[in-house]
Formats: sequence, structure tokens, C-alpha cells
Amino acid sequence: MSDFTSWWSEETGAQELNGDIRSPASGPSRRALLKAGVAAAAVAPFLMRVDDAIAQGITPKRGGTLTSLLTPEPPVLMIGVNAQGPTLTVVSKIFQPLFTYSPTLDFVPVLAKSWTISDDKKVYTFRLQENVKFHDGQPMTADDVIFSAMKFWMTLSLRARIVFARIEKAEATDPYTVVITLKESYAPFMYGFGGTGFTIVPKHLYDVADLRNNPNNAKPVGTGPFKLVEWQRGSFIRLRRNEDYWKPNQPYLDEIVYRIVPDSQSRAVALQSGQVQLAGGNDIEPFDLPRFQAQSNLSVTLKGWEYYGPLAWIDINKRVKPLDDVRVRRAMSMALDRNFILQKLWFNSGKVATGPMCETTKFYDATVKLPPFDIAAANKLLDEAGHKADGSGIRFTIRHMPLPYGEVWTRLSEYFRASMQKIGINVTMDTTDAGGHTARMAKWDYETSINYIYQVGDANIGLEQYFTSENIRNVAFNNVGGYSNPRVDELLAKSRYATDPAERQKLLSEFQRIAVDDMPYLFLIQMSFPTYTTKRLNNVITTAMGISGDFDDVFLA
Amino acid sequence: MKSFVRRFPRMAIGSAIILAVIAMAATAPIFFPFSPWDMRGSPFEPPGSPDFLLGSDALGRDIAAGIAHGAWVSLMIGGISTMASLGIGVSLGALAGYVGGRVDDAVMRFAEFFQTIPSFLLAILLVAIFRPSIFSIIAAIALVSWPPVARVVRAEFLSLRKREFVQAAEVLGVSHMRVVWQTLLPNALPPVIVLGSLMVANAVLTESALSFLGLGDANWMSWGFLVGSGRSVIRIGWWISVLPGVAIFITVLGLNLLGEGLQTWLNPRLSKRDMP
Amino acid sequence: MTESRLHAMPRLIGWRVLKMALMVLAIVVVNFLLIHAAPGDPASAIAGQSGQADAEFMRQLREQFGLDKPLPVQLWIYIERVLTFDLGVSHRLQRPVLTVILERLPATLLLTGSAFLIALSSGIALGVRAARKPGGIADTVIMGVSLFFYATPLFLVGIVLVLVFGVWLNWLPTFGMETVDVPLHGLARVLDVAWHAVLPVVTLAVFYSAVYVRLTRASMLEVSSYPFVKTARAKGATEHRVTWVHVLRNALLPVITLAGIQAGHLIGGSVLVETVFAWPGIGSLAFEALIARDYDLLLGIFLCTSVVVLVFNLLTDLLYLVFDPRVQAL
Amino acid sequence: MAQSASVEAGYAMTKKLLGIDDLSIGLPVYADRPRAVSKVSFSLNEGEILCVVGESGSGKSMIANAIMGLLPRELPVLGGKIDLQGIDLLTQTPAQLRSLRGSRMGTVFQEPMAALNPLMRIGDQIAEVFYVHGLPGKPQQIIDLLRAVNLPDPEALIHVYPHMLSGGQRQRVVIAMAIALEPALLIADEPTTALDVTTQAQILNLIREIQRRRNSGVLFITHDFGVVREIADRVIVMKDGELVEHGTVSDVLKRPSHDYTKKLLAAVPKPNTGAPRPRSERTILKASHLRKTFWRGNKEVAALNDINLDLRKGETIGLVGESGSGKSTFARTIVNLIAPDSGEIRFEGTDLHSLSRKQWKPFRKRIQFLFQDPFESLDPRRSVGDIIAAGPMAHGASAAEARAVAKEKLRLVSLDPSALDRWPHEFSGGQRQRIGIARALAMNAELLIADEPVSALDVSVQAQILDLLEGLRDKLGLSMLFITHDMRVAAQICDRIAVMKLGQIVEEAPAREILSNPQHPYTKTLIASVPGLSGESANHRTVEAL
Repeated sequence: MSDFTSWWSEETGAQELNGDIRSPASGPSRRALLKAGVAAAAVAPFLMRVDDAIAQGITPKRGGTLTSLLTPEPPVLMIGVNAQGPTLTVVSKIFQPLFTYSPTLDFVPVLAKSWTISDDKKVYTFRLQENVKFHDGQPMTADDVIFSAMKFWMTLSLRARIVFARIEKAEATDPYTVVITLKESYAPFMYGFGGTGFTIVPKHLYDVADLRNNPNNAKPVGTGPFKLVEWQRGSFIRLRRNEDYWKPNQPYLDEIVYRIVPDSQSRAVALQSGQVQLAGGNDIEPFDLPRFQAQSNLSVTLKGWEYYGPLAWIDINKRVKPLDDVRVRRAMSMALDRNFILQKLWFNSGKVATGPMCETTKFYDATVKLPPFDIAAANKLLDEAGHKADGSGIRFTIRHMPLPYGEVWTRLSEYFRASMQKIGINVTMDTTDAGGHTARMAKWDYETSINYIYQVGDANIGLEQYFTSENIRNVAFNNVGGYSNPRVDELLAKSRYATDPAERQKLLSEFQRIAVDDMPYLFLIQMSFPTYTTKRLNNVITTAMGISGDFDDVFLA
Repeated sequence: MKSFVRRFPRMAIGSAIILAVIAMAATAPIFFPFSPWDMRGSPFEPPGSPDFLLGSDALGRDIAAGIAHGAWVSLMIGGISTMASLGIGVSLGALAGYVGGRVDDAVMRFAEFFQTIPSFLLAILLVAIFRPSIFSIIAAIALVSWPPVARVVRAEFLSLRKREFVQAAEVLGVSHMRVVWQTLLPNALPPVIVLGSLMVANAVLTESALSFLGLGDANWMSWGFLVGSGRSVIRIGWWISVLPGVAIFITVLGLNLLGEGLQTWLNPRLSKRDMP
Repeated sequence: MTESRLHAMPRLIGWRVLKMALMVLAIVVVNFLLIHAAPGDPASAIAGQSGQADAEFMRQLREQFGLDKPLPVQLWIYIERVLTFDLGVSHRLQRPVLTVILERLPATLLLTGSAFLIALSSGIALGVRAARKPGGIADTVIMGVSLFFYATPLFLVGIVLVLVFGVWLNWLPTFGMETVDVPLHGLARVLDVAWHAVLPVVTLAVFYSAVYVRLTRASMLEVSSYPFVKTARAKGATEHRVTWVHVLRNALLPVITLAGIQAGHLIGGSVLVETVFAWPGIGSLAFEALIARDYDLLLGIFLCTSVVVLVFNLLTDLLYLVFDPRVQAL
Repeated sequence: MAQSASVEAGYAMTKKLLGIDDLSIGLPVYADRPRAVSKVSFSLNEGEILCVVGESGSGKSMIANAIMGLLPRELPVLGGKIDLQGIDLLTQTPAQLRSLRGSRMGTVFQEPMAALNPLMRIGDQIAEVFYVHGLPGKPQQIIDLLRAVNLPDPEALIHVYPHMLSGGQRQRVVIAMAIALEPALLIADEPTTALDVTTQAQILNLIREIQRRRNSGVLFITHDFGVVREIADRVIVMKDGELVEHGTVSDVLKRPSHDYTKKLLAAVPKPNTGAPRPRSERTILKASHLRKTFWRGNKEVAALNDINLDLRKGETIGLVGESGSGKSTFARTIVNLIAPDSGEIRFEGTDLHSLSRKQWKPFRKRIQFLFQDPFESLDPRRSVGDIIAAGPMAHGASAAEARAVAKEKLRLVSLDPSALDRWPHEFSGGQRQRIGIARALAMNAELLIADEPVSALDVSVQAQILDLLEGLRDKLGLSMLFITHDMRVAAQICDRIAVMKLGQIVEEAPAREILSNPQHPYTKTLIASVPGLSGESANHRTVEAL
């Protein structure tokens, strides 16, 4: 039942930065492309996906209902008010961003036709699509964009507040042009200003005092290809085609129905029996992956998690002896067979971790390597550190708080315990439920636990709060383990403002090396949640947002 | 012995099952001299494979070892929680039934209170509050299962107090404590013993349901844990859930048979008629 | 004489309702304290869900939920609100607790109600059949099967039923309460819901059916030995009449009592069943609320389930009152 | 049949209704004898009342059940013949038997309190007799029936549930059902045993009256020779499943041929005809203005309504009354099992009522209690030795001392000391009552409150226990308050008799005076109701019956 599995979330704290985000195509070529109108070449593969399909002989077909799964049920279907994964999966069909990200984390225009960035990386000028209407018929204009950025997101989203606080001013030079001026250059700005992290809400409905309790939260009004028509709590959510969608003839689907099925077995049954055509995120337990891979009417992909970049690690409270000893942490890391974890627990959905960053995250350094799996060496290291085994072969005992988000995480904790046993570390389990887990992490009331974090493209948005000493505080999803290395603080601070990609690479490479040396966390695997679709379903995963895309080109063949 | 088996077949079968489970628990360290958490081979080996008599689970742990070691935990949880709730129930029930009046009223309201809140929900809440551990599980089960005991004991006490042999003790000048201990309790006990055997069964079931919901103690291998952990992979390895489930079933069955047997054994009026 | 007894009913019910109200109040207070004793609060749960937190954010959340006030004050505010039938707002769902519960309650009542009725009717019928000839073939089979279900964990029954009927045979839907791909109306919808209800209801019903079979049988045998049964036979009444008119009606009294007590159990059992079958009821909602530390929602659920249990107890007592002329009070 | 031919000769004019020939009924393997009923033969004529007399376990009720075809499965008919108006009942199919029950043969059982379905209205239960035999059963018929059994306000009664009726009223309803279809044979199985004596008299009259009116045959089963005298035309006596004697009522009562019959008749309690014992001057127990009120539902019941009683040293006062008269409440008030609302109970001058539990303790030794039910009053889970030793040990005796006392007291009540280590269930009713007496006397009590100590015993055992009590009283100089519902028992053992009714003592006088010259109307009714004393035989009752 513990299918209160992993709420992946896109909200993750971020600090300042300056400079711009480099798309691979930088300099004049990029500007030329943008001037050419709707982002042509750089993003062409992703805009031409329909044509792709046509090229393959499949013509997009109008009509049909897509039934999907959703786990767990979102508490509320309003962007910004809630940032859990399932919420985003649904509201991303209703609300749209200015731009989104390609699988290589390049930028793909959505409501912004094009944009330019000033040379000092401080002024961002967005040109908007002109025929976009909200679901209530009102046109979307620059005012809505400015309201969304400066009021809506600033009020509701912690992360947006951190990123958008860099904005000095936002102006509408005409109804379809927005000019954003930053106080100073901030390197990851574009990674906080797109995708599901910044979508446009209607000013005319939300320009009121209490955004969180706005009555319109119950009936979200966006610009997206689908509208919310029915939500039976605990049962299903029904979205229906937006007939006035700004892309002609799109979307193709008539309806999307999200079924809420709290039991993982029941979800697997639903997928297998064809009662649903799409499952992703935490819908299907990893155990079921091989079975579904073998099933001929389904296709399974691991793509679509490039932006979120989930990384699982074992969190260590560095205040607890002997976990404060880096040799102990290294030994623990060496005792873990990450390939076993990946193959036997996650059934190869992902890759083993090599350091604090995922391969898809910007400035990942492939030369950084974790110490290899080696029980003997780990034992030797512990001996050297002075932790001798007693008569029953136990060096010391630590507590471990499993992540209460589902079976596989429990298995991981059991694997951790069994592995630690092999190097003479006795692990006692300290189970708690999800509500208690966060609270105890925040209170530093743990010795070891498991967590997984989203890197959202850039280390300065997704990672730094877990590593810098200014984030050692009694708040969960920060540096609760008490890791402190002045050099890391310095590297991450510099990287925030560095404008030159090469310089950032240098800074972040060093950060990755230190993170592996200090081993504040035992990095385990780079996860990606498989997405299961019936073969009839096309164009589901086309961006780095995966199933949190807008689905305006998804169709049932 | 033979005639006992013939006269009380249920009790004989029930006791045999329970003795077998106890024996299994006791011999677990001999037949499986390793931790049931040890990963001893490849995952998802079906029952009957060379390394694993009853198959292995998702981490390559031995199901047979899990069932054998888990027997001890399940029985311990069942036994201790039943003892505890019998303790609470008997004392409160005896107090209410013997003292009567306002004390009786207060105790009965208290019991009613516990019976009004859905007991399984309350157990979930208690375990979550005290953090899932073997102690909180035992405490939660004990706390939600004492009211029936208190009711039974109270009813027995009330009816016994009217019985002439109890009044005789009173007239002889026997002290309150002696009346309660020597006269009332021994006579009130048979239904409590029957109830107790059923409560052990219930506790085993409740523990497994809690583990199933992820509220078990991860330091102790229990049957409920096995069933719960195997559920998500039931299609890859049905045996991981089903075999421990069968163990639970057999134990609960044994306890029920034992309870029914005790009932007929301790109640001569039923024993003639109810015997199949 | 009889009439005056039934005339007194409104007054009796009045008293009972007052007692129930006091009981509910006690439940509210105790649950409130229990729930607040749990580690973690809604703010930390929200932070956990959204994977983000800072001190200011947490403070704002706590202020918003009134968690910054001392516990007795919070309790007092809560009781005041409950007295005006305001159960507060679920912080997680952003909606009034009462609305959420009333939305989910029908599903649970449908599930538990039909399971209860099926369990009761089948349990009584089989119990009567088994008691007809103790030790006979029918008795042995019925008691054997009922013991089997009595001893099998509820969730295991559920899982096996899903596997057999949902997966291998693919006869029945295994989750949800209705087909939503194609919206249905009227009779078609009723049938659809009934179709979806088969497995969860059966899962929940078999256990309780086993309980009622055993109780009915024992009670039938007990009552059969009462002198009035002999009187009925001496009148020349047929065995059929003796069984159904004389024995059964009296044997049902303890069954009614037990059924009343079991209302709470049923709702507890529905947590498991609703989870396994994705039944959108109050049991699974309670579990979600607990995980999410959704205090107001959780308290509201405990309150409502307690009220349901109390109302059910009242109904069975009323039934008893109507059924058994000897009962004078509630 | 041949055997009874001579007896029947005198009744040749009347038609034979029921013939039982060589009837044997088996017992389960674990029973103490192979047959419940062994080769019993007798017959019953129309318009005749035949009494079957015997003590418990004699098999008398089995015969009734065999006739009705209602024997439990484990008691099979092993052989013989039962003939009802030419129909061989033992060869009838269940359905045929069913149609005979109620129509040809009606039955009245012993337990009137439980004989009616508590969930059905009286009218419906009577109507059912008609219904199951395919007859309409009009309301008027039912009302007439209720009237025929002398029930008041039958129009209202048909809507009433059984629990609202008294035992006597319920028994009348059962009789009404039994006679509804005017069966030729009425079987009455101890119909009055559970009833008060005045009610018993009424019911006996009613049965007699109905039998005469309809000329039906009645098979009347009883253990009480008083009842036999009252109602029987002919008598058969059963012992251990065998028929030991039969004859006309006057033959059997006046000239019993079998030893067992003689023994039974001798055991019937008789008034003490010896010289009255002198009354001591010393009062040992004095109750004054004792009151106690109970709440039954929302009705107030005065169990004790200003009770005054003066018991002298060495004296035995019999407290006689019907159920609900408050006599047991009074007994329990004396030993503080029930606290009175007001009034005084002085034991040798000390007011017991005002004592604390601790202050009471010394008096526990001196005042003891003897309970009614020998099967209820001994803790089934303690050995006999422990039961008797409990008193001395509660008052400080060591286990060994207490055991010695227990041994001695067992001898006193004529039980073997080996009983010490045995369990209550190993003893018969009479033996258990002896154990109860030993327990009460273990601390050398001076005052014994005996609450119906012989009512639950068979008549022969009853006589033994009464003899024992009498002997002990004289030997130990006991004072006794003897509570009983049976005037005959009181007359045998008591010096004085107090008659209680509705919480009051209506009359108190020396035993002889009360019997020969009752003053209070209620006392008169009570004495007139004693079975075997009423009707035409009442004139010579003191000589013969008592």
C-alpha cells in the first residue's frame, strides 16, 4: 500500500546565480535561429515529431480517450499551489510554460514564439504567441506572463521565489512582448523559468489577495490543450479536448482520463489488461518492468526524466559518530554493490551513480568515479579507522530510517542493512511513515536514511542546498546531515554567477570530485521511471519533461 | 490420549498445529542457522529449487527461513499482545463486575469508547504515532483488543456474584481479594481462555495487516512482512506472499480450532451436542 | 403494554443520542490528542510531499493551519468548530473536510453495506442449514469452508481473487468503482458499479459471513434446546416452521448484537479492501490522511466513522427493541 | 398388558385411550444404566387421570416424550408399542406424528417460564396450533380458550408477550394451547412443579375441570404424592426406568405394596407430633422495622416492608411464603448479602446493619447460611476439603487446622472423610447439601439461616436432610431460621412458623397453631392449597396426608 510513493517534485530550492544558460547553440547562430521565428533548427527534431510520425507512415488521428494511471492522487489540481509529480502530470495539460526542454536540456518554445538574451545576460526578451486564449475565452497577453511571474509564482512557489527574486523588473513593451531584466546575471535562470516550473495563469482570475485559496483553484483555467471537466476524488480525473486550442487541429485526443488506483498490483493489472494505455512515474513497481518489457502490445521507455534527473542516495547524519569519519562513509559506500541495486531492485531502470550528478544534468563530469565495490577493502578501511569488530563480528551499530515511499525503497533499506552486515556494521531499522519521515529529517533525528532528489537540469538549482553549509538547518530537503566543506561552499557560490560555461564546468567538476572524496551521501543510482504505453499511443515522450508534457500532439493510432 | 482425540478432535488438531508452529519457531535457528534477512542466492527462485526449499524473494532471501524465523515473531506478537490485553481486560472487567455501580459505569463507557472507534484504524494510528516497532505494534494490538475481554469478564463476574457459592464465600467472611482470586477468577476464566486463543489468532492477523500496510517493524522478520513484501511482486513470485499467507492461515486455523475445542471442553453442556 | 414501550421510543432515542454525542465528544478529544502526539505535522508533511522547505515556508504553513498556537487552544478551537458542524479544511486537498468525507462516504457505505448484507444473509442461511443436522455432511462442509475464510487474512483473499478473476480469468474488473472511459448513466451505471463491486464486496463479505455462520449455528443449537421449541413441536408444527419461526427468530438476537458491534470492524476492514481494490472510500482516505498528517481530515474521518458506528449501534438496538418485546430500554 | 388387565377390569365400561406395551428406551453409552425406560406397560382410559410418580431420573418424563415422538436422538426407543386410539405411534412417519401432536394429544411441560416463544404474542402462539393443523383459528376461538383456562381479560391478552405474564398465567396459556384442538389425550409433565403452591392448586383444579368437561384422558407426571392425592384416579410408580407399582390412588396411597413406594410415602414431610419444645427466654436474633425496596425497571417493589421477628436461642422459626414474598431477601439481609434500607437486625444485642465489613467478620463465624441449590452453592473448581476449610482459614486457621476441622465436620454430616480430596461434581444432590451443611458448621455457628435447603431435592433425600438438620440442631443447640415455600416441610421441622406475603409477615405463631387454626386469610389459602389437603380429602388431612 505504501504507494505514497515518491512524490517527485519539481520544487527544489535554488540559490542565486548569474550569467545565462547556455544552450548548445550559442552566439550568433542561436540568435539567428530565434529571429527566424518559431525556434527552427535547434529545436526542429522536437517540433517535427508529428512529421516524424507521418514519415513513419503513421498519420496523427483525431479522437479517442486516453486512460492513464496517476499515483498518488493529487491533492489539488492547480499549478503552483501544489508541486507534486502527479499534480504536474495533470496540470501540465492545462497550463503551459513559455518554453520547455528537449531531452538534451535545450530550450523548446511553447507560449513564447522566440526570445533574445542580452549580451550581459541580464535582459531577456520574450516574444509571445499571439492567438492564445485561456479556457474561458480571454486572450493571453504579456500582462498574464508578468502577473504569473511576479505575483503568482513569487507568492506560491518557494523555488520560483528564489529564482525570480533575481528579476529587477518585468515589463510589457507591447501586448505580446515581455522584457525581463535581472538584477545581475544568474547562470541557471533559464532552468527555473521554463517547463512546469513556470507556467502562465490568467491574471483576470488570479489577481486577488489569497492565491492559495482562490476559488478558481477548483476549476483551473489555462491555455493548454485540455480542460478539466470532472474530478471524482479517489476515483478519476477527466480532461477534455480544448476546442479553441491555439495550435490548429490539435490536440488529437478527445479526452484524457487519469484513474487513481492506490494499489500497485491493481495498477499493474490495469495496464496489463489494457484498461489503461499509459503508466509512468511511480505507477508501476520496478519489479514489473521486465514483464511489461516482454509484453508485445506495450512499449516501455526510460526517457523523459532528463530534466528532473532523480538521484537516489543514502543520507547520512554527519554529526553521529562514527559517521562523521569520512573513512567510515567511504567504507560503507564501497560495501554497496550498485549494480545489484540497479539490476535486482530497479530492474535496470536507470544507471548506477558515479557521483553527485546525473549524466543528463548540465556540467556532469564523466571522469569522476566512485570507489569500486570491494568488501575486503571496505573492511580494511574500517580496521584502519580503528573500528575493530567485537566477538560477534560487529564493529558498531547505526540506525537507519527507510524511505516510506513504497516497496522498492524498503527493499533498498534491507539491502543496505544486509550489505553493512558484511562489513561488521549492525543496522537497526527505524521505520516511520511519510509524515514522520520528513519531520524527523528536518529535526536531524536520524542516523542514516534514504532520499532521492531532483536535479532540475542545473546543480545550482537542484543540488547545492544539500551541500553548502549555509543550508545546514532544521528544514527538510536541505543539508540536514550537516555536511560542511568551505571549498564546496565557495565552488558552488562561484558557479552561480559564472557567465562562462567553461568556467562553470571547471568549478562544478571540482565540486563533483570533492563530493565523491568527502562522501557526505552514499550516491546510489540515477533513476528514471519507465513510461509504459500501448503501442497504439504515439508521441508521449518527446521532451525532457516526459509525461508532464502538454500532450497536444499525442494520438491513438 | 486416544479417547481425548476422539472426544475433542478439534482441540487435538488445533493443539497439534500450534505445537508444530511453536516447534518450527523453536527449531528455526537449528534448521536455518542464519539471519532470515541474509541474501543467500539469486532472487525469485521458485519453491523446490536446489538452494531454496520454498523459494527466494526479491533480494534472494530464503522464504523457508523467513517463515520459520517469522513464526517466532508472529507467535510472540500474538502471545504478548494477547497477554497484555487479557491483563487489561481481566482487571478492568473484574473491577467493573465486582465493584459495580459507578466504577462499572465508568469502565463500560471506557470500553464502549474503544469499541466505537474502528479498531483497525485506531491500531494504524497508534502504530504510526509511536513509530512502527515491535513494541508499538504489540501495544496497539493490546489496546484495541481488550474491550471484549473486559465485557466477558464483567458479565461473568456479575453472574457469578449472584451464584450461591460466591455468596457462601462472602458469608464465610472470606476477604475481597480471596473471593476474587480463589472463587471468581477461576470460574470466570474458561470463556476468557477461549477468547484468548481467538485473540492470539486475531493479533497474528492484525500484525500481518499492519505489516502489509508498511507499518511493520523492519527489524523483525514476521509473516505479515513477508506477505506485504511479496505482494508487489506476486506475479513474478507468487510464493513470496502466498506461502507465508498459508502459514498465517494454518496458525490462525489452529488457534481457532483450539479455541473451539476449549469451548466444548470447558463447557460440558456444549460438548455433547457440538461434537461433529 | 407493548404500545407504551414503543411510544416511549422517541424519548429513549433522545437519551441515546445525547449519550452518543458525549461519546463523540470524548472521541474527538482523545483523537485530537493522539493525532497531535504523532511525530510530524501537516507542515512537515507538505514539505515532504513537495520536496521543498525553508523556515519561513514552514512558519507560514504552521500559521495557516493554526499550529503555532498552544495545544489546548487548538483543541478548544477544534471543539468549537465541531460543535457547529465545521470539521475544518483538509490542508492537503484544500477543501472542506466535511465535503471530502461526504464525497467518499457513499462508496464506503456501499462497499461495507453490501458486504454486510451479503455476509449477514448468507451467514444466517448457511448457519441455519449447518445447524439442521450437526455433524452432517452439510454442517461439516459449511463449517469447514467458514473456518477456512475465517482464518485467511483479508488482504490475501483480496489478492488471490484479483489474481484469479481479474488476471488469469479476466472476468471481473479489479479496481475502481466504475468504468470512466465511457461515461454511463442510469441503469447502465448502476450495473457497472455493481460489476466493479463484486470482488471487493466478496472479499470483505467472506470473512464476516464466516463469523455469522458460526454464530448463527451456535445460536440455533442453543435455542433449539429451549423448552418453547418443544412446545412448538408438541403443537404439531413442522420442522420447517419450528426452525424458521421459532428457533431462528430467537437465535437471531445474538447475531444482531454481534452485527452491531462489528460495524466498527467492517470499516476497519474496508481500509485494506479499499486499498487493494482502489475503492474510492473513506478507509483509503483515512490512510492517506494519516500518511500526510492531514490532521483535520483525519479527525473528521475518525469522527464520522465513530458516528457511523454509533448510528449503526443505535439502529441495531432499535431493531432489537422492535424485535424483542422484553427489551425496555436502549 | 396382561399385567394391567386386572387393574383395568374395574373400568371396563370406559374406552381405552392409550396403551403402552413393553416400552423400552435406551440411554447413551456413557450413562449410568443401559436404559432410561425398561419394559414398561400400562394403559390409560378416556376420562381418566393417570399419575406417573417417580423421583428424578426414574424415566417418567421419557415416557411422555416417547408418546409425543419428541425423544432426543440419543435416546432411541428400543422396543415396545405405544397405541393411541388404535394408532401405533411408534410406526408413524414424522409427518403423521406431527399431525397427531396438538390434535390428538396435547402436552403441558414443566417450565412455564420458558415454554412460550418470547418473541411471539400470546394470541399468535395459540393461533399457531390451529394454523399448523390447517384450521382457521378465529380470534374468538382463541379468546374462548383463554377464558376456558380462567385467564382474565382474554381480549387484551392475545396481544401480550409472554414475559408480561406470571408463571401461573403462562402455564394456563400452555394449557390453552394443549387443549385448543380438544385432544383426546393430555400429557402433563410436572406442570405445577415450578409454580407457587396457591397457583399449583389452581392449575390442578383447572386440569381436573377441563378433563371432566371434555372427558379426555390425562397422563400426569409428578414427583409429589400430595399432587397425586389431589388429582389422580390411578397411579403408577417408576423407579430407575422400571414400573414398580400401579393401582388406584387409594390402593397405592393407603396400601402400597412395593418397598420403594412405602419409602417414598414415608418420606413425605409430616408435622412434628412430639411435645413442643420449650421456648428460650433469650433472644438471639431480633429484626425490627426492616425495610428494603428494589427497583424493577421503573417499578418500585417493596421486598421487605416493616419486618419484625424475634428468634430465641435454640429455636427454629420457619419462614413460609411464595415466590416474591421477600423471604429470601430477608434471609440475605441478615447475613449482610443485601443491605436493608432501614430498620435493625440485632444479633445478641448488636445491630449488625450498622457494622463495617471488618466489624462484621467476628459475626461471620457465629451466623451461617445454608443455600438452596446443592449444585450451585459449591464452587465447582475447588475440592470439598478446600470448600469446607475456606471459612476457618478466612478466620486465621492454618491449612492443617482447617483441614482437620473439615474432616471432623464431614463426619458430623455422615460423609466419609475421604470426600475431602474429591470434587463437588462427584457427589449427588443430597451429599452436596451435606457438604454445604458441613461448611456452614465448620466454625461452630450458633445461628443457621437455611434458605430453602431441601426444595431442590427429591422427596426421599429431602427427608434425610431434614432429619440430619433436626439432629444437628438438637445436638449443637443451633438456632435456625428456616425458609421454605412448603408448609409441610415447615410443619415438620419448625417450632414456630411465620407466614410472609408481599414483604410482610402476616402471621406468626407456633407451628401447630398455624396449621390447625390459621388466622390470616392468606395463611388459610396457603394451607388449603397444600396439595393433598384440599377438596374432599381435606377433612382427614391431618391424620393421613401429613
